[in-house]
Amino acid sequence: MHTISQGRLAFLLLFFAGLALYPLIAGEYGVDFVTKIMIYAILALSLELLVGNVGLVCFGQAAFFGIGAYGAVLLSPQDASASWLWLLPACVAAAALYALFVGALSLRTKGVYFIMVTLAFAQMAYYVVHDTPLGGGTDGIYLYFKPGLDSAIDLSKPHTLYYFTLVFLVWTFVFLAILLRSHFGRALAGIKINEQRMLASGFYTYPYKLAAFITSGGIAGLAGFLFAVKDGFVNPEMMSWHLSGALLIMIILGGLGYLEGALIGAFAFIFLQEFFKSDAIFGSFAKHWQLGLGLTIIACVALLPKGLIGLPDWIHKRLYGEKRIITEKMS
Amino acid sequence: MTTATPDILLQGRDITQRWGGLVAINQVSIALERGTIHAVIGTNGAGKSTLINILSGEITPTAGKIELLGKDATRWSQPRRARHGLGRSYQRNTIFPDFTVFENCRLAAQAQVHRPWIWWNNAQKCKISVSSAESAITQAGLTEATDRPAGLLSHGQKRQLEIAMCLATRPEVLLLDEPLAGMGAEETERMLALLNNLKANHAILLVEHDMDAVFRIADKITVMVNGSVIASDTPDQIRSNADVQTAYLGAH
Amino acid sequence: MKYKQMFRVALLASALLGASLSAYAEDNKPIKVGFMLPATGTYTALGNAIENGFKLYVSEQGGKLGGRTIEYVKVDDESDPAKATDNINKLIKSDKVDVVVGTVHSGVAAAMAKVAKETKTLLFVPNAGAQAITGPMCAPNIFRSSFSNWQPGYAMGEVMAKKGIKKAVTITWKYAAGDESIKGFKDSFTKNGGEVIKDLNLPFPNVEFQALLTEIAALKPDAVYTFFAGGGAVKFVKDYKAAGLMDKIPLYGAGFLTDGTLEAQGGDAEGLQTALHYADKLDNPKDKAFRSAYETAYKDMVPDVYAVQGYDAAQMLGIGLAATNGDVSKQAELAAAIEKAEIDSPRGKFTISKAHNPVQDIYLREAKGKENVVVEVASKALADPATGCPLK
Amino acid sequence: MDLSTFLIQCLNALQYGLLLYLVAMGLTLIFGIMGVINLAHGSFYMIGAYMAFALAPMVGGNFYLTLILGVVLAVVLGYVLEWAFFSYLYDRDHLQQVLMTYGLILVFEELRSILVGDDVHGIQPPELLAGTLPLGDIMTYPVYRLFVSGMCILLALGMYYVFSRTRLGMMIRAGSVNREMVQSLGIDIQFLYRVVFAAGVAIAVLAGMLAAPISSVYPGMGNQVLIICFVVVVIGGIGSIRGAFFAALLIGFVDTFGKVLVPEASGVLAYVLMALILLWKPNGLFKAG
Repeated sequence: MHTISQGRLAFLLLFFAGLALYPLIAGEYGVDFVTKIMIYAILALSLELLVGNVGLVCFGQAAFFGIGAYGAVLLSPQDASASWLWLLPACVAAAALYALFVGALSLRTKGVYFIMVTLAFAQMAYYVVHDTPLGGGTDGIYLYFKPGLDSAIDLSKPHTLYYFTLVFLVWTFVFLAILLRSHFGRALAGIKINEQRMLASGFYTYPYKLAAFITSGGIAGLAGFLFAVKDGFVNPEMMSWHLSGALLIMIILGGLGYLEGALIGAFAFIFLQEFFKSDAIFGSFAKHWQLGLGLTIIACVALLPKGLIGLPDWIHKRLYGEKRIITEKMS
Repeated sequence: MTTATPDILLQGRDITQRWGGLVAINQVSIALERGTIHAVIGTNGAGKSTLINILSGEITPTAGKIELLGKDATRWSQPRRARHGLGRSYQRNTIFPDFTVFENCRLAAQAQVHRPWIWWNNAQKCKISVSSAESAITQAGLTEATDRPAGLLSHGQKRQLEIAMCLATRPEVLLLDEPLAGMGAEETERMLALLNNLKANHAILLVEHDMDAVFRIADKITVMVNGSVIASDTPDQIRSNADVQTAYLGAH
Repeated sequence: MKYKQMFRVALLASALLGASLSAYAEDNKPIKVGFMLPATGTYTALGNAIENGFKLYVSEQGGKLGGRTIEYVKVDDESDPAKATDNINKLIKSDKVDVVVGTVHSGVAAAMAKVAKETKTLLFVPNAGAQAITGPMCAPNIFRSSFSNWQPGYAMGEVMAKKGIKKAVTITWKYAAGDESIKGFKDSFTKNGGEVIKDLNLPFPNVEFQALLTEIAALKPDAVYTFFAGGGAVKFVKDYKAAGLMDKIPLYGAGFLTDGTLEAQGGDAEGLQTALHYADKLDNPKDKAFRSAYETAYKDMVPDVYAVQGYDAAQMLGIGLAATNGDVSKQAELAAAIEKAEIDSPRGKFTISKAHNPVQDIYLREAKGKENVVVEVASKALADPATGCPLK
Repeated sequence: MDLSTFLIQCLNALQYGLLLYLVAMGLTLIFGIMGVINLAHGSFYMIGAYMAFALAPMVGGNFYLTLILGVVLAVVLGYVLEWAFFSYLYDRDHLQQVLMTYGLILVFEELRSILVGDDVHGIQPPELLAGTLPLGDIMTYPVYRLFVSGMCILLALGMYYVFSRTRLGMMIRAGSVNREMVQSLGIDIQFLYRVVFAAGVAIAVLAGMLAAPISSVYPGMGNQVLIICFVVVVIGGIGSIRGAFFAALLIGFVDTFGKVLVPEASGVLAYVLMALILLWKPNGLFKAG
């Protein structure tokens, strides 16, 4: 039960309010850009559920993301716009179904072996779209008609898609926050710390983990759907392990064990990339943007053991020389 | 509760455990009755912890039979046994250090709740698990520490919490693996008093190294050497048993 | 009558005034060119060459095309198609570029083409050979200055059939570029009486070729046609040579097999014949001038086919802008001018098809030392079939 | 497939398997013994390959001197990296190390770009090993590949010896099982880890240098080997030197024959194999030891 301390609540309210107001001041590209980050944030949240709250390090999250995205393209009619009312649940279900299959098998393994089995299943999905004509092969396929619902919610309009994504981001966050304080979430927290103890107390831990895995896969599928709708284009690289890796990096960077960590991580990771890529700031050295990003990440690991979410603590410590506990987990 | 026919809650018959060629447990039989504390003693490596692991369902034995409350539980998984009244504690602390004492117990009690999939209700408002947790905490004498994070408790309190987490699942049989390990004199006294209280309604298996405590509190003592039972009797009889003296107490 | 005449004069005058005013305004504002090229990863060197080539032409024109100054913005496409839409959106919507130039990777270019088509932004593709870009995805505002994967393959098929080769084996990575190149090769090779006895492929970017080389040795074809590029091309040629196949089963390929890789191949590619739209020792003055200019402008860098493609992208843009007096919004006129023009490229003169792919000579080249020396014109003024393009 | 082709394919598989083992060996050490999921392993391999290219001119193009110089530099590099970046991470969540090694990948890749450039380079094998041996009716086999295979076997035997016969090996094995226990025995675990890390880096760099004449040297080459190395280590059983050896050979065979027999699925075969093995034996083929 994460008691929402006042600081955290204030942060979240400001954060989401900021996102809601942002399109009023932003240009067309800004809206696009933040839509993308919000989609990554949803994806990061899905992984945070597994890694941060159940201790299952899934190295194949991109597969569920990709299945959601390919689902959106392949299930859409060729010559007309689909209604997202059925398309979105269909994509989520497709991703969740694959998660059921992957989870049922891979949860038999533990630790690093689990990491690698999830990777293996993700690579299988990757090669299916990469090496077969099913999904257009290596060049990917286009979504010609973006889904909508009459004219009211037409997802081909950037602003509509922005708020649509924002709603789902908030929904995902709130859903997970509620989930984590329920019986189900508490059991997951117990499993993360000591699964043996949970078994001894009478919990059948496997169904809990599997349910978490499916939930996570479904949310990743939701993110995939949104991504396909945003770009109107899907490519096998959406399922590559590089994305799975980048997601892990996001949530670790943000701070494991906190839903906000996933939000902060997704935003920070992409902003840092853009920052170091910026010609305006770094001139011709911007082409070596990975150097700056790499050094920043190393500095984060060295100085912020809790991830960026520990930054306020760290600053406070530097300023006042004492430790302040802001992130008390339990009540 | 004294009855003419002993109320046997957990029974293990001819349990054998082999690891490759090594026999860790050799044809051990044991019966736990309500209202008694049954201690198992033996040197390190005698197979005491393995026995607990087998009885609680963590390990499936190579051979032998286990009955829990009169039902054949040999093939039951650990959670199933736990749900049928078997509670165990561990030699090393298995408490959740970030959680409060209360939450530790509430979480354990939650295992008994029948609809764990309801994801929209706040677990802390669940009446069943809350009341189980509260009574377990009271029984274990941790009322004052209810809201403290478990990681900040003293060692003795942590061991008490370990027992409280067992009690929260409302077990009938308790398998306790060295609950007194590392305790000071005062803490030991508190724990022994607690065990004495629990004995009325539970069948307790106690694996313990502290001989003074065992002989003070146990109703029955089983002595294991190299995986086999060499004697099983009342404390007085064990004390005077020649085999036990040479094999175990003599070396003490 | 008088009124009518006055009206006409007034109309004409105001039109002229308006035009000159707008021309004046256009003159003041530079044209923004957005490079979306790889700055990290395997294709970095190619991205650099394209950018250099483009800038070389512009600076030769005094930094102006169609009378307007050219300004550059850059974004690293990371050769990642999953990020492609965002990257090009950034150029178009945030940096407000007038023209986008990019890229090397086909999947990324496919995503770019879609955005360019939807936003009606001018796009010049300086390398990626995906047929779709000038096929189903073709658009009045999308141009390619390089080639389609099909073209070198088709030319090579003709050459090999003419050499009397009957049975061939193809080998490539299992990805779109490889498939298209093999398709081109088969189209002409089988038409001219050859037979492809087996298509071998391996997952991209796997470079463990030994198993497939053994397979080739067992199949004993008359020749092998291959499509590999970059590090894979280097390793394939070296492995092919080391397996002792080079002398017994001649190897032919699309030109990327030996382009920019000869030094790394260290002599193992000597004598290898490949087909491409550019070659060394082309005896034309334009090429000589280009090469010396490039070497002067970029110290220590050897001009290559990628630089030529970048250079020609700039030429094509220049032709279009000259026709519209620097007005990028007149896309129809701009496209018409480019379609009509004969582009004086270092690779030799070429034209642009209705689908906006070069109609160009494909050369047969032979690797000699560190150069791919031209042998002959393998296919004269070869045009991509542009299947699926409505502009055709 | 006739018999001679089959035998040649077996040789290919064996040779590829050994090469995989060579590359994965350093990872087994660091991953298996220190528990560090070292994403930068591919970068060390890449650094090795570029060293083979960049150091050669400094020692007059002598291949063997380049190898020695490279390994010495790698040991220093590994030692310093452990000191600077990893020594304070062991008490933290394992995933922190993942983040750290990810940062290192980016840094190494850019430093490579800045220092050596982005071109593809070929490395010539030394004169003595440049020849080929005839094989079958029209094929030949490069001597250098056989030399690399030989080096793999030598290194494998060396590792086996160090681990099972020497005091250092015993301390390392003990340290991998129980860090506190080793510390309580008065062994400087900090130093031990530093040695292991340096050795892991040195082996990866050596693998890169040895593989350079075969694979050539190009940007992004490290990322390509990274995942397959993890596959090898995991199939073999984490921390098992012997397991990694057999797993590498297994992957070599699956990859080689997969390409020939089921080309449509060759990309995914290694992963299917890994999934099947882990579902069958959730701790890999060989447990640590």
